[in-house]
Amino acid sequence: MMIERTLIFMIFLVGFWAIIANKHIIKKIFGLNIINAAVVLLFILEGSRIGTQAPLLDMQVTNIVDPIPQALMLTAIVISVCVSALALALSVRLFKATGSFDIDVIQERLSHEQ
Amino acid sequence: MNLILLVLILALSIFVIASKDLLHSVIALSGISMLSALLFVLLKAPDVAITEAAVGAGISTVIFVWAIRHTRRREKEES
Amino acid sequence: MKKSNLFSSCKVLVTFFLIAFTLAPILLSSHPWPNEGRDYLFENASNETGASNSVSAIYLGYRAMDTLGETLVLLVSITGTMTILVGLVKKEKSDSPNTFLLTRDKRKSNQLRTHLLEVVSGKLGPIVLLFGFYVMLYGHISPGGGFQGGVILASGIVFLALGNQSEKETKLNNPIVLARIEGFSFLALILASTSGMLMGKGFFGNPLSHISANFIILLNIIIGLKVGTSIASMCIAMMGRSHDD
Amino acid sequence: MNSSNLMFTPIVLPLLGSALILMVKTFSSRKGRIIAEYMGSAIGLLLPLASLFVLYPVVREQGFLQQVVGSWDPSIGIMYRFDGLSFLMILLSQLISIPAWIYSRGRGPKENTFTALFLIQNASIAAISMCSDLFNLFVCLEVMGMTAYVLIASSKKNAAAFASFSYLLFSSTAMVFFLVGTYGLYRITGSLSYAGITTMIPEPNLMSSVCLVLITVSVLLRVAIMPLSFWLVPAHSKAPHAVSAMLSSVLLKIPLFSLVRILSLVSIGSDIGLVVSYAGAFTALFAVLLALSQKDAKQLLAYHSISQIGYITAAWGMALHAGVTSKTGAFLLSVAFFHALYHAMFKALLFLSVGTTTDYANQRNVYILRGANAQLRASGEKVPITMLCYFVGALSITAIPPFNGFFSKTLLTYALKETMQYTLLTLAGVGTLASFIKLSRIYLPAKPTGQEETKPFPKSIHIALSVLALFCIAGGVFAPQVFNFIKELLASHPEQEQLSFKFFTSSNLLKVLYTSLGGIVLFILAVSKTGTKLLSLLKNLPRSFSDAFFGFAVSIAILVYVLL
Repeated sequence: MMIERTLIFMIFLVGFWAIIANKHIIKKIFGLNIINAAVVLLFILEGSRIGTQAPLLDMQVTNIVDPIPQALMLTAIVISVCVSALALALSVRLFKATGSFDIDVIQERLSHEQ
Repeated sequence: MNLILLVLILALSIFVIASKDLLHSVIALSGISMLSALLFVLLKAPDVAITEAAVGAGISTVIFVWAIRHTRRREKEES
Repeated sequence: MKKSNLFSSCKVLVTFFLIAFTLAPILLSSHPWPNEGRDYLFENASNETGASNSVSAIYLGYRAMDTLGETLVLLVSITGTMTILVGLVKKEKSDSPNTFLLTRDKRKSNQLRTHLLEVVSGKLGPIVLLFGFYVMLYGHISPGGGFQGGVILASGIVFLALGNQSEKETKLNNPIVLARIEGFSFLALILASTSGMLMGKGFFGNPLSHISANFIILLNIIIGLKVGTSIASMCIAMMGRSHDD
Repeated sequence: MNSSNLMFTPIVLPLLGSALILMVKTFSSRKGRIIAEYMGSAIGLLLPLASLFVLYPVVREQGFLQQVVGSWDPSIGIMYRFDGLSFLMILLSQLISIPAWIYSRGRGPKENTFTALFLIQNASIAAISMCSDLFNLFVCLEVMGMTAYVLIASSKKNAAAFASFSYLLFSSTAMVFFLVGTYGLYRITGSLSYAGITTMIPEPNLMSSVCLVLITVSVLLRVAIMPLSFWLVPAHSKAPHAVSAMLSSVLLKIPLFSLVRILSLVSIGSDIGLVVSYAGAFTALFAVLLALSQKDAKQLLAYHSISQIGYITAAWGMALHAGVTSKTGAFLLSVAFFHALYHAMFKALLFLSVGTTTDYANQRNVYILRGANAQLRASGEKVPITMLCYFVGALSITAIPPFNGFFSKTLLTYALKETMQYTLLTLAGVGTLASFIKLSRIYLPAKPTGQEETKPFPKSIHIALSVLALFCIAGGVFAPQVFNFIKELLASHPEQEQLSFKFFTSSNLLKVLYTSLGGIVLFILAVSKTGTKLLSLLKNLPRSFSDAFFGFAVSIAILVYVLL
């Protein structure tokens, strides 16, 4: 059990590393997606520990997993996709304006704009 | 089984941020989504699995590929 | 120059380790998972909401407010993305080889629009649409629901748009028709959420007197149409047809 | 329909308005769209004010209204709670958003989608101010943030796209940490509502404290106190003016006051409050120095937003430290909100008037731009309303007596007397005055250059500016009444004595005099040779993107360290 959590923790850290250390803006968005995926995995993985059956109540179920984290994660997945869609559109616009994906270069080139 | 999938996801996520070709990264990212969807099925979360497969592997890949088509595929300028 | 590089990479490392150490106790915690919520839902979800899929019961029943927020996030995000897209598309030549939707004479020269693609996606489109409606309408008893169904609907519409052999737009991939459906379903969502207030059941309450899954089915349909049309119009705009307002 | 349903109207009505606009947009002629737009905005902006009028006596009598959305069992549903604090937050957002929207008719983005998004933003603000559920707070903050990113990016400038991108990346990363915090708290307590969480944490342990710190810092990021304020300056200075006004007047304060709801219920909230209060006071001083070194007019104002939010957080943190239900705590919280309200008024006024001026003069550099009023006249403004309104705003923010800033700042520094923050805030007041002398120089008369144009000046700009200036002046005249109004709504005991504090005492007036003199001296120092050099050193401090995350990590680490 601990190994699974450690793996998810490592996935999270990989994504976070991409956000803070990589200068490429699309890579930063990848990092954002990865840390989101890690949190979603964590919620679902841990929420499924208390049961053995899917949370569909019409069958002869006795021991369902926790449905609350699942419902929360539906929302979280959608929000993360929306955020990355907007971020990508913005980064395409920035690329067209400056011709670069490097965040420092973009900042440098746009700082001369009035 | 869970462990294998998680190790694969970890390996793919390292590939996503290490790869020099953005298109490869996008495909790896959609692979992460597919593997997570598989994991969600194993973890008795079919609703989340459907959403992750449709949204994570579907729409977000489309948007990423669109963005890369309109910009540049390689990470660095080719000399 | 070199010194400042060293300094900034030190800062990145410090950031990384600080975050790693603060998150470790939470992400690695082995505190027992609570089961109060699960037990409550196991007892009551089916009776109180009428939906036997308890995730749907939470998603559109107990925590419908989150779903409203999620729909709003999607709406705003797509509006913003489309605004930026339209700005970009206007600057570009519309018949660059990167666009999918072309007039008939130009299609031949485009390597991306093969005949195979057109035929397969055109024939697959209706089936995908049907499947989308199935997922949407049976969300309360089986895995799936409005959002997932809506995404599948969107891919069906995109398939139809790709497989569209004739010059004219059909009703289903006309951006204006899609935008109209989207606007209507957003209004319908707001009205449906407030209808409970008029019936004395409170905001997002089930306005029907007897407990049944009807309200969840209704919300599923509205959300499915909303999500499907908005994502489809974004994808069509991305393929090169701008959505002028 | 009973009154507890009425509390949802500030959420529902703006959404209804925006749905109407979005639907009609696809249909009819241009005229129909404009009619729908005005109707939708009337529904979304004016009707919530009307419902606030109806709700006021209810809140005064009952203290609060609460309802689970959908009338479910409170252990599983989403609790919404409408109390004095939410009433005030919604009032603040409505009071500012109406003039900001009117202004946008004149100069700002005029698209239909702008109004629709603006209304959605208002709805999300109302939802944030009421919700008592951790995950719902996450969703509402995302809605608010998303509208803010899109509205910032709606400016034609590419720098605005970059500002929006950095805001997006920074705050979305923070929201993932918020989600991690939610995960931890759900794991410990099995509940997502504030009431459920606080009853289940009897004693703070390591995990719950870290979770609360993650949540607090992620929310404070949107409030932009100092180590977390990297995103604010580009976002506020590059956005369209109406959006800038909304961002700095409303969007900075709503997350701050929504945090009170959860932090006041947990025991570690008081320690967090103390740390944040010190951070706020330092922010107030340091941001003012940065403001003094800027050359871009809107950037200067953006740094002042950070500085003023520092004032507010200083009082806010001390209120949490004392406990908001205690007498001092309630007083401090009312003072914090009092300043937040007045700051919203004068900062919106300043952003709009300076924005108008720099647009018509086509020059944003405060060292170059002179004779701005002549330029405004050349572009068709008959009466110098813009300049007069600017001076009302400038005199308010520098706390000169008849205007509202004097009252809120005096009360705020009085409430924090005998603490270290008092000194810092007084020094910040001196800096504020100096930097506004610097900014006011743009209206110095210069040689008339341009010829008269016949284009009519947009009336909506004048309406918006005059309304806000009127707020500033009326806020000054009726300051004790306004403060008592706030205090009655925020105090948990309805029968409290009226404010006994006297504003126009000789010591307060002398303090204004000293501050003004100090400001003038500081200004003279700042424009002298050595001062200019020092300030340009400050201005050219390296500010790279990764510093933002460094600040984020450090502030989390400091809070965790303090709590252990």
